[in-house]
Amino acid sequence: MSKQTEIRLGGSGGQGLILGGIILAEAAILEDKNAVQAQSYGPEARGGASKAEVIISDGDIDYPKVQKADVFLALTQKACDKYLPDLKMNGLLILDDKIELNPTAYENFKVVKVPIIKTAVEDLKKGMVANIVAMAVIQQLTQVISKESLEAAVLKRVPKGTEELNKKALVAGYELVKK
Amino acid sequence: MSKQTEIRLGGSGGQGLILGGIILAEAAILEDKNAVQAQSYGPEARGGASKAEVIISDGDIDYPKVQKADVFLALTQKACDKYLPDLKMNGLLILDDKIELNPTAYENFKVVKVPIIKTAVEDLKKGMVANIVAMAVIQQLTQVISKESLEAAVLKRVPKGTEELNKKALVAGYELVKK
Amino acid sequence: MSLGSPVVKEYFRSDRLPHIWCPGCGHGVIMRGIAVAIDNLKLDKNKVCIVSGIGCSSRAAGYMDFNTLHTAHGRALAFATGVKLANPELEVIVVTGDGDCTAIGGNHFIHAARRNIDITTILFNNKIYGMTGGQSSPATPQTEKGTTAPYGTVDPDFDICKLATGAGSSYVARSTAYHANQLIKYIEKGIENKGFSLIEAISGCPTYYGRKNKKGSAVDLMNYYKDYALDIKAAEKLPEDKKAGKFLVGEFHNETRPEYVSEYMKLVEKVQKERSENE
Amino acid sequence: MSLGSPVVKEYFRSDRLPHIWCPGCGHGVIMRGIAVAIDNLKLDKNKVCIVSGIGCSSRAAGYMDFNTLHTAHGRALAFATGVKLANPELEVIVVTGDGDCTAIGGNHFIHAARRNIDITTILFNNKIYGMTGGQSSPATPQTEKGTTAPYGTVDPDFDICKLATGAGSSYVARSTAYHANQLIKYIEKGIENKGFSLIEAISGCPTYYGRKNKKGSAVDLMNYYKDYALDIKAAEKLPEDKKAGKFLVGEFHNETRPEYVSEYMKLVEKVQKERSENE
Amino acid sequence: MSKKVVKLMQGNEACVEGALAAGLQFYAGYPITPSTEIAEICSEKLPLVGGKFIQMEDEIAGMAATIGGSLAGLKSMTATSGPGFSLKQENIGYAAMAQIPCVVVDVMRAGPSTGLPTAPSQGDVMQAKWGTHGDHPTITLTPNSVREAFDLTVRAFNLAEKYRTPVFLLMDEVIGHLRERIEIPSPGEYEVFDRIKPIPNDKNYKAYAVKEGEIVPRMAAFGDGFSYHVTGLVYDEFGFPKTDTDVAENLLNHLMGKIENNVDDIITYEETQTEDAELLIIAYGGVARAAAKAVKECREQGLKVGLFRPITLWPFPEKRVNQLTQKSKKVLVVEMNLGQYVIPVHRVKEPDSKVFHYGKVNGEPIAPDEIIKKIKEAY
Amino acid sequence: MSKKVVKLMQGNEACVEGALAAGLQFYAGYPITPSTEIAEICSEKLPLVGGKFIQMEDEIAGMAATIGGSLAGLKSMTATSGPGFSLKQENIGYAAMAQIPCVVVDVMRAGPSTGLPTAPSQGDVMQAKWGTHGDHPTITLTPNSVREAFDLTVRAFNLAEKYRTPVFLLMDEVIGHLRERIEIPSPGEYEVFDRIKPIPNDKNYKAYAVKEGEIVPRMAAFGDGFSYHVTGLVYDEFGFPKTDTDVAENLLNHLMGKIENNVDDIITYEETQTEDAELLIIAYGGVARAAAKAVKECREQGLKVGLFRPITLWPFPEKRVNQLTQKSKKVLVVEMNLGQYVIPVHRVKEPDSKVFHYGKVNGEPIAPDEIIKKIKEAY
Amino acid sequence: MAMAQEQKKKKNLKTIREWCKGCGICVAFCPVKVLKLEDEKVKVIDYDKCTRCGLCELRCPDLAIYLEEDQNE
Amino acid sequence: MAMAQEQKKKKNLKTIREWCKGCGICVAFCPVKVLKLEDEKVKVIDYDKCTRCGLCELRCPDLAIYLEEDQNE
Ligand SMILES: Cc1ncc(C[n+]2csc(CCOP(=O)(O)OP(=O)(O)O)c2C)c(N)n1
Ligand SMILES: Cc1ncc(C[n+]2csc(CCOP(=O)(O)OP(=O)(O)O)c2C)c(N)n1
Ligand code: SF4
Ligand code: SF4
Ligand code: SF4
Ligand code: SF4
Ligand code: SF4
Ligand code: SF4
Ligand SMILES: [Mg+2]
Ligand SMILES: [Mg+2]
Repeated sequence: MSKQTEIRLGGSGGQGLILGGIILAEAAILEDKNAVQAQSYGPEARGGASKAEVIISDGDIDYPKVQKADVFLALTQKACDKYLPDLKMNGLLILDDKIELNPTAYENFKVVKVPIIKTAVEDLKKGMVANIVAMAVIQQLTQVISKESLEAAVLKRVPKGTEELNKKALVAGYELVKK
Repeated sequence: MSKQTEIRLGGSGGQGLILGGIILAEAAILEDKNAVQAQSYGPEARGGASKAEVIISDGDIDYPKVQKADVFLALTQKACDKYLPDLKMNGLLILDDKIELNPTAYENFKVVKVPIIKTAVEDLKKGMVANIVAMAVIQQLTQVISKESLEAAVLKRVPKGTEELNKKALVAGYELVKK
Repeated sequence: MSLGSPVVKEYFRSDRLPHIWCPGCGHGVIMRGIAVAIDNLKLDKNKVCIVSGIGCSSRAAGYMDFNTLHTAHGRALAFATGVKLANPELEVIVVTGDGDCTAIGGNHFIHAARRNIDITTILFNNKIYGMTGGQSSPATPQTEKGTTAPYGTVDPDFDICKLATGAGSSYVARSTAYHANQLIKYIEKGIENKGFSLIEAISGCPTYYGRKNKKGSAVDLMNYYKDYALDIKAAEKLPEDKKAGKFLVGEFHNETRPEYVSEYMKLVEKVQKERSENE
Repeated sequence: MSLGSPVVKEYFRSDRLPHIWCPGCGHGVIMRGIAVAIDNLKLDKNKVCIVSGIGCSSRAAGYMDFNTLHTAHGRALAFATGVKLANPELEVIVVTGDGDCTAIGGNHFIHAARRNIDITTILFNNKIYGMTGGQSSPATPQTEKGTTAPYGTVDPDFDICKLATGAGSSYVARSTAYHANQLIKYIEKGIENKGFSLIEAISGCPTYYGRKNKKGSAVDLMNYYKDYALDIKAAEKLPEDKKAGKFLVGEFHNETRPEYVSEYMKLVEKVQKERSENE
Repeated sequence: MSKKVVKLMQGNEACVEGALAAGLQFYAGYPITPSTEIAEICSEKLPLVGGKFIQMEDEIAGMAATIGGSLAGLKSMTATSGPGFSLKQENIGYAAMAQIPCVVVDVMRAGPSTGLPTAPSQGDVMQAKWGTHGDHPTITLTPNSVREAFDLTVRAFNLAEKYRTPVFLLMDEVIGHLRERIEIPSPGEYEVFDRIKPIPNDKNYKAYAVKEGEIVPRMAAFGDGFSYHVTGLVYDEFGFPKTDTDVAENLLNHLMGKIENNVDDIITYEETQTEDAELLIIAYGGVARAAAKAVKECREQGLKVGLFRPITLWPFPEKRVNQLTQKSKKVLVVEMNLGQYVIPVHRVKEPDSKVFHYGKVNGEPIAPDEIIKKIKEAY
Repeated sequence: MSKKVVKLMQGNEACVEGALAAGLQFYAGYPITPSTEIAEICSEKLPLVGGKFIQMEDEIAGMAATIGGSLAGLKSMTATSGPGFSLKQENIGYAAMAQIPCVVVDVMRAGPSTGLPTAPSQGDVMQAKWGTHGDHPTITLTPNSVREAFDLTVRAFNLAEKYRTPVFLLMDEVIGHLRERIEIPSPGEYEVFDRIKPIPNDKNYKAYAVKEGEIVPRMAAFGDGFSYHVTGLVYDEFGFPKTDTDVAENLLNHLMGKIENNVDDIITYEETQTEDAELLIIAYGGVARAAAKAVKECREQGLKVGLFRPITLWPFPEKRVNQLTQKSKKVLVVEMNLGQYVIPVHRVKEPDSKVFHYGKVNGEPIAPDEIIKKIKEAY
Repeated sequence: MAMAQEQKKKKNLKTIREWCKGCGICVAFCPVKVLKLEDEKVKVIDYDKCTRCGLCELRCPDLAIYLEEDQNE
Repeated sequence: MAMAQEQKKKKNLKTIREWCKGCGICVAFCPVKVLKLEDEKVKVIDYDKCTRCGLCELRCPDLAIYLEEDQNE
């Protein structure tokens, strides 16, 4: 069976995680992989928890929604609480450092806590790019796509004039993992 | 099987034959008979041939449309031509005297020609009451309802102030048959 | 050879005549008026498209020898908007009734007016639903009767010309079947107006409106229009008491403003140009 | 105990708050204004019925603690007409959006106005379809953008107050979320008017309208209304050049004429009386 | 004791009389042939009994105002025909979703589209079940006589009030326009059901919660003193919108269940000589009259033919149809359309029984002779 | 040779790309979640190719203008979701009656009524067949992937033009909003069918007469020089209204026949391991993806399960379903509704095969695990 | 459509019996009263007095009366 | 709702943190500038300078700031 990675991104409405998901998926496509991206719409989009999903695969993707995620990234407590149950046993859990976690979670998942939002807000002075930082973190931790593809995908999607900022965000994300 | 008389009235839009049909049916009901009345609507109502149907019965009336009429009264040539084929063999055919008939029709049907419209227009000075004259003719020829019921039904339906005129029309109709 | 007057021969499907309307129905007068206006303007027959809804009035489309489209009740203007935008070369004329246009079709009416799309609407206003047998319409004057207003209509009628103006129509006029020459002139002006035009043509329905409201014969109705129509220009100079009971005819609104389809075509041109420059 | 100000505690379902609207959305200001107007008029809460369509604005009905009816897109006034006629004791208030009321709901709007039925309509005009993500509406100014007008809107917007007046509305006023006190006064007058009232409340949608058209933040939008609203009374005295770029607020129409439901009730009384006399 | 009123009456008129007998107080609609008489008669009669009639700007508004009238506490009805029935579909779905009792009459004419406006048809039978988007409950009744037009209108109101749902009365034009002798039942002779209201001032009233042992939520009228919320969104027991999956599922189950669990109360039908029928005719409305005559004639000729006449079209009387096809190995469905009601018959019939169909859509009613011919072909 | 374009694309977007590939020149509609992107992208792209986009005042007008655009000679489309689909029904019937080619997209969301506007559903499947009044022809396609959204939109236009009828593209929200890798076919890779026009200046042109050997009347555009009449009434071969019974019958037969006689051309489906399937799953659209995964997993577990995926929903692929049920004695229909497509399955299945149904209407898509569970229950 | 009197005079006044529905509008509004109804159909009673003003044609709802240039001239 | 200055002064200015969405409208239009945003929530920075004019309450879209008579007095 072909290799398939199911990623879920959780956060709040304005955090750009859908764009993040699109970028991941497009990066995969640049590598000639298969990819789908889906999200939940709904009134939640204005506040509340929101999620985006990406599936990256070497082969066909039958069911295009994430059932049990291999990777779950959460930027808010709410999203973490809501979607954590759908993470696979031993799945990769990436959290913004502000998020509190039930101790048992550490046993069930590979937990990585990194200051994603802080990095964006304080280091890069643009809260907006937290999503890009986050994608870089995912890249580093999963290697499901290459840095090159990710950068190309980012540059294709972000507004003109923000290319440098976003590149910096990527680098900052990579650094977070190395640390 | 119960006795059932199926009557079709044919003429043009404005001749009041639907009202005529209603009156016949109501007369029957006054006698505690069963009755239905139906008509064809349609753009024909403004010009062209129009028809009204009445079925009077001692018992239940299953199919409420006339299939083969026992009695067919026609006030216009057009209506006569159009609906004649649906008259039963040996059925009663009542025609306004202006209507031309194919000679074979005389063999197939009991034909009665009477100057219904002329009577209304010339004798009664009201073309409008041709329908009432016609109903009287039907009464006389079929006896399917009594004179009394017919008169009662007529008086129930006609506009206030025209009662005398309509009674005269009835009498004129009866006379036409006696002649 | 087909029957009828020169105008009939040229612009009507005369094999479908006589039409189905009742004796004395004003609709025939208005329908003829449209053909005369088209003739006067020397429009290319093949480029005229007549769109109607459902109603006695809307039957006119079937008798006239153009590209004709008899749509659903109330929807003429919505269909017509599609036709016009898809082929701006067509001269699109909508024939509709007071019910068709202002009852069920009211929304399309105000939006066509808002867009100022180049469609000429001729509204046959007989103040009643003729086709379905005399129910009151939004144009039936208050207190007058219809089969659904047996005690007299409770709700006031639209001032259709005011409504059209309020919605944005750039040409708005009213005349009657009696004043057929004036009506033809307004129709011509409506067609010539590059934008949305509404010509309210007061029509007589002797069968239902007339009978229900004891207005007499077709001739009586015509006489009523003759005697009670008041030109707005004349009205301006008249004292109030002389206007009582009368209704206004004339041109209510006439303004030049950008037309929807040509604005859209400009946009198409612009974005295509920009795009080719960017390539 | 429920949260919030006295007005909120009295007239809102505060357990359903905070509402779902975006930060800075003008709808909240207008919604509060309605409650204040109701409070000022000391209406019986149980006799107030709030009817809305579908849209961000129409969500207001769900937050307010009255008899509330959240209907289908565009249909609020048609439902409300049924409610009002069926129970004339109810004070029926319709909350609706520019899309809800003037796009899909346009026909019910003009007919409610024509009937002069005693319904007060508060139209939250944010000049965009907020709920569905920023498509242009019939109130989006020409050339401004929406997601379905990426090159700028081609068709002109309605002058909604003019449309309401043209259709027959007896009370017509416009104000903005910035001018909330004036708005409250108009709402009160609208409710007091025995007939159809339209209060157009200009609302800011920073999320879509603002963003798409580079109008800045919620505060910027408020400032815009502050700076560019021009009272019609003041406008009368101003030279043209001082009016350029401004939009009018104020009372556009205020007339007393028979109200639909009470006219209908008179008719009921009359025919019942006649009938009993005939028996 | 009041004397029986015997009259010649049109189907459309009997429908109004039935509605008034059931307590109709509110009518909103838009005229369309061949249903218009219903509006016309309502406009005359309702004010006489203190009720309200309003001619709306279109059918959409007619449906909307009907729902509004019902919410304000009055028994409400609207009537239309094909094109108007299509237009009403969105708001019909609203009534189904928000559980608003009301009666919608569709006097069927020949479609599709404008079709033949004055010709009879039974072309809207499937639309009555599937016309609006999304899964939703439906109850549809269809009369075969003027008297039944009266009775079923009463029943339509009763079902609407009992199950808090729109109920369709589908009449074909044959019945709608037929004038027939009718003996109008006196008030004691029919049941009238009124919606169950909450106990006044009930502090625990939840607008959309079903009380133990009851079928539907009790329904307060606007103005009764319960400030509650009504919406077409998925809602919880208070009536407020919710997107939770369990709320959605419960609501849909309730909507469908209140009908499906009560089919025995809702479904009625009539059978003629089905006991020993080798060939079973299924026909409804006006066509069933022709079928009845056909059955009589066939029996006279020695053919064992029976007639099953569904009076409740929807929910489909599947139990009974299945039972009948255990005996009758041939079934002939006769209807004025190209094959609509025959579809569920196919679904529920016994595997070894064979289904025939006779449909007609040329604008003419189906006559007994045509049915006899088909019977003989199939027999 | 042009290089393949590979992209991440949303289903709604692929629908527009497909439409443009098929020659879309005219779009009229009204926004509604979850179909809005289709309008939005059309508003951007159509002017770039010289086409027209117009946002109408409502869905009724959107459908009307779409028909108008088609009559003026342009390939036309409109898109909507449940509530809007309900509103369009009257004019859909018009298009069916007057034989106007056009494509109507319905991106299905959870109903009834406003329901759950952003949640997926397949609740409009029966409405696509029966939503408008009167008997009428229907063609409905449903994609299960973004690529298929492209392909089927092309096909929808081709069928619309070939059979002169409105064609529905029913997408569930899962597909409409899914972003997926798509390899966009280059123009040579798909067929594009344009309506057959009359020979210019053909003096004998009858707007609604079918020429020997052809399927539908040739269609002139308004302005082409043929002054003809179009109506929603029953019409004769010239397009003029007629009430004659034979005209009505012929017209209805033509309307239904042009589809029914060409089912082999119209119907497509896909099968996975049906040859030896003991249990056959029938699923379509997004649900078929979950079913595909379920089939794989079941096969791995040794269960002989196969998948029949109708791509053409209507007309119903009855021949093939019947054949399949000759072998597979168990059929499990899985759909995001309470039992719609299962109804015709019941109708055409072999008598001795047993039909199971799994439906879900809580706003969540159906997942493979749920299907596997049902398979095991039924197996 | 301004036309000299003379030209007008050249025109023939025609009626189409089968189309006329006898509404009487032309009769009522003919300025010189040269029309009447007979058997519910229009009839020209004084052809010469007709001024060819065209008002009957203008207002006939049934297109049943009209002026036409004589084909023979 | 005309009210004497004194009465007004009696009122408390309250905020509901959970409802405030930090739009800044109250901040921008407070005549005496006693409000500010902190962590995207409204904060009263100079309670005493507040004139209890009510404009913040009037224009707060979230009903998150308001004046209320002190329950204790
Ligand atoms: C959707 C729909 N609703 C109602 C009708 C019935 N109907 C046909 S024409 C008409 C009214 C026509 O009135 P108007 O437009 O004033 O035209 P008129 O016949 O008076 O010329 C109505 C209600 C219909 N055909 N379709
Ligand atoms: C019949 C129907 N068509 C379309 C929609 C989608 N829709 C919901 S709200 C809306 C527009 C709302 O705009 P507006 O009324 O201006 O309210 P706002 O959200 O801007 O406050 C639309 C198009 C719908 N729900 N129903
Ligand atoms: S019913 Fe009235 S409008 Fe219709 S044709 Fe007759 S006169 Fe004219
Ligand atoms: S989208 Fe616009 S209108 Fe809707 S809540 Fe947000 S700001 Fe308000
Ligand atoms: S042309 Fe003029 S004068 Fe001659 S008949 Fe006609 S109306 Fe009379
Ligand atoms: S106006 Fe026309 S239809 Fe009427 S009487 Fe004269 S010729 Fe005949
Ligand atoms: S009450 Fe007035 S002064 Fe006090 S904070 Fe609010 S706006 Fe400022
Ligand atoms: S106006 Fe209201 S929501 Fe906005 S910042 Fe002030 S308190 Fe918060
Ligand atoms: Mg009319
Ligand atoms: Mg808006």
